Amino acid sequence: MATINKKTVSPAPTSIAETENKTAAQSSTSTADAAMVYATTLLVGTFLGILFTKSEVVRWQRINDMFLFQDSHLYLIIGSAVTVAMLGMFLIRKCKASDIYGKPIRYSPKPFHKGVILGGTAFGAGWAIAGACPGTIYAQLGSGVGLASFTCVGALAGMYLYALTKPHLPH
Amino acid sequence: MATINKKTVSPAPTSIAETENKTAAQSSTSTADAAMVYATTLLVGTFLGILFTKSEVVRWQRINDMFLFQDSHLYLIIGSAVTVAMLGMFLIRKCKASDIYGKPIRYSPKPFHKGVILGGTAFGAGWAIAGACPGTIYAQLGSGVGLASFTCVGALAGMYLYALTKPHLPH
Amino acid sequence: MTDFLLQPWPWWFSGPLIGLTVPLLYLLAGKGFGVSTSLQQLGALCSPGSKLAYLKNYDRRQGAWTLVLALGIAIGGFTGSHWLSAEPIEFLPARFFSVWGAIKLFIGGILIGFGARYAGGCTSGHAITGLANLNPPSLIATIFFFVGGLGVTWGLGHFLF
Amino acid sequence: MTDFLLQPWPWWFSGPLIGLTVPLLYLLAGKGFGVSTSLQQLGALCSPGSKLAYLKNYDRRQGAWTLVLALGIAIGGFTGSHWLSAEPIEFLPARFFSVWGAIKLFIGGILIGFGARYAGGCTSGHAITGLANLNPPSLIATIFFFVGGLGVTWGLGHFLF
Repeated sequence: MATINKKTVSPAPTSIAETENKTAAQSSTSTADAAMVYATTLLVGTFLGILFTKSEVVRWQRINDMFLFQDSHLYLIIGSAVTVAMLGMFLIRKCKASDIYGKPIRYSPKPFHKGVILGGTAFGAGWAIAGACPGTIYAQLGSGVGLASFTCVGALAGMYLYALTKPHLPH
Repeated sequence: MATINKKTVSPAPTSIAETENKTAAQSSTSTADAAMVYATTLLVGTFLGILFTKSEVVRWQRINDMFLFQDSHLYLIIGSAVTVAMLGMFLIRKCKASDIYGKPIRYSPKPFHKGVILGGTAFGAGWAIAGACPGTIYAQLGSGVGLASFTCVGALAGMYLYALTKPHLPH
Repeated sequence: MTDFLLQPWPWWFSGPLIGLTVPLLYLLAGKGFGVSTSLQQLGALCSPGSKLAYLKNYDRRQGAWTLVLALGIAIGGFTGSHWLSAEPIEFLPARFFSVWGAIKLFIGGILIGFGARYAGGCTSGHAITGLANLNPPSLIATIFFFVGGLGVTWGLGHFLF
Repeated sequence: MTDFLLQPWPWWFSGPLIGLTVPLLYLLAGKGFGVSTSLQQLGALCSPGSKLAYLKNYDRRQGAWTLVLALGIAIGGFTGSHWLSAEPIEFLPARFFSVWGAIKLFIGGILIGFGARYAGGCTSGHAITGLANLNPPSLIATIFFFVGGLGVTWGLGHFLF
């Protein structure tokens, strides 16, 4: 009975039925799209992990050398990465490119608040001490560096610390 | 995007005045745009000329080695170039990117006719004899290879020959 | 080819490719590049009953992709160090293989996790994606990343390292 | 860096970058990549009173960019060979510096110019841009580029080279 009902309802020109059909069709595409998003994200992540490792930004010594001004390697990497990313974003904006699912690409600007300064300084200190940033922690773990689990657990503890203290911190 | 623009503009009451304004604005922009097109084309050409030269596809010996199957260099270059170009065109299509002037990007497919086979074979023969294709002739000339002017004058003569014989050739 | 690829990659080769991930992630997945959100995602996932607003109000489904990105980076790390390197990579200096070393990494980790979430992003979200999008707060964040890093290295370096 | 850049560039470095020019030229200039049209442009420009339909009906203004691209390639050639090469590049083998060599280049040039225009494109327009856009006639053209090249090299090679 239910199927017969549906069949007789769907071709009807009533706008409600059409909207329902459309929503159903959309949700079924977005399920396939979601799987695709995860697949491409995994691919881009792998690409990035290889680059993190082979460019040596995963090495503690490289970070230390950067802060000691003994090595321009990391400055040049960050500089050229930002330049290329900027050109890419310029083209995306200028050429009104959507993502491959047809959705508009929009950068959501990160807002300014006191945490950008205070948290930024704390992050920089951690970057120098552990010689890692969140991205390279994952690359170190994947490479089988057991000690990196201390950095990782620390980072999670830091995140919990922020979750806990957020209401009392200046923003 | 263009269609959306048109749609948002069209409900306006004074359609004629607006259209006139738009045309005037468009023609003034397109003069600036034309200069910009030449500037970016020159830039892309320079980029390409450096690549032609540094990848050694400008060398007669490399072309000869390719046809003798003694060197995979050129096959790998053409193969990787086509792959990257294909990925780029896929993204442009999928992401509905326009060019930086907002005009849609559309590949105009080259048609099939008998010249694709007959002319293609003639071109291949010339490629093997002179060890150059039109792009690398310009790179050779720019590099100051005097002998390349024979190839260049030959290519122009060949073009005139085609212009002359075109009505009598099978197409 | 393998001679070059199995050695550490120079900046002019890896830097531009790292930068390319920003437009690629937008085009292929519709996502803004940033890694430290994955920490919040992990926190929200591991403590589903948490009363902390930071974790309770976080949309776990929407942020699931951050863990996929993290997994990808880990796979890439494995690939890069095991299959694409002629010699083993010295990730951490030998002196870190000690209790004091582990404590330092843990403390550094706390500062990384706390600071990145407090600042709203890390090197990837602020210094690369933010700067590439000409976002002024990201420039401030990047400057203070270096204030913190340079301060610790030059101020406490003799004690810590 | 300079060590690498001043040597001939390997295929995995230059090939992908050559391929990148196709989407770049579309995005930055709205033009489809192809070089041999510049020959027709030159012909139409140099013989303005021509009665040949191929030159008379050609839109010189619309095709002016092809000469700009050619000029760019020439500038790039100069840059690559004079400023980015540690050693001089042997563009043509020594035996081409003779009357017979010049004649061969001229004959080769005629075949290049005639063939490319008859086929509707050259290695750039057919083999790279056409294949990248999955255009079947371009695949046929590319196959016959190699038919002609392999035929001459293996059939007449002993006589010609």
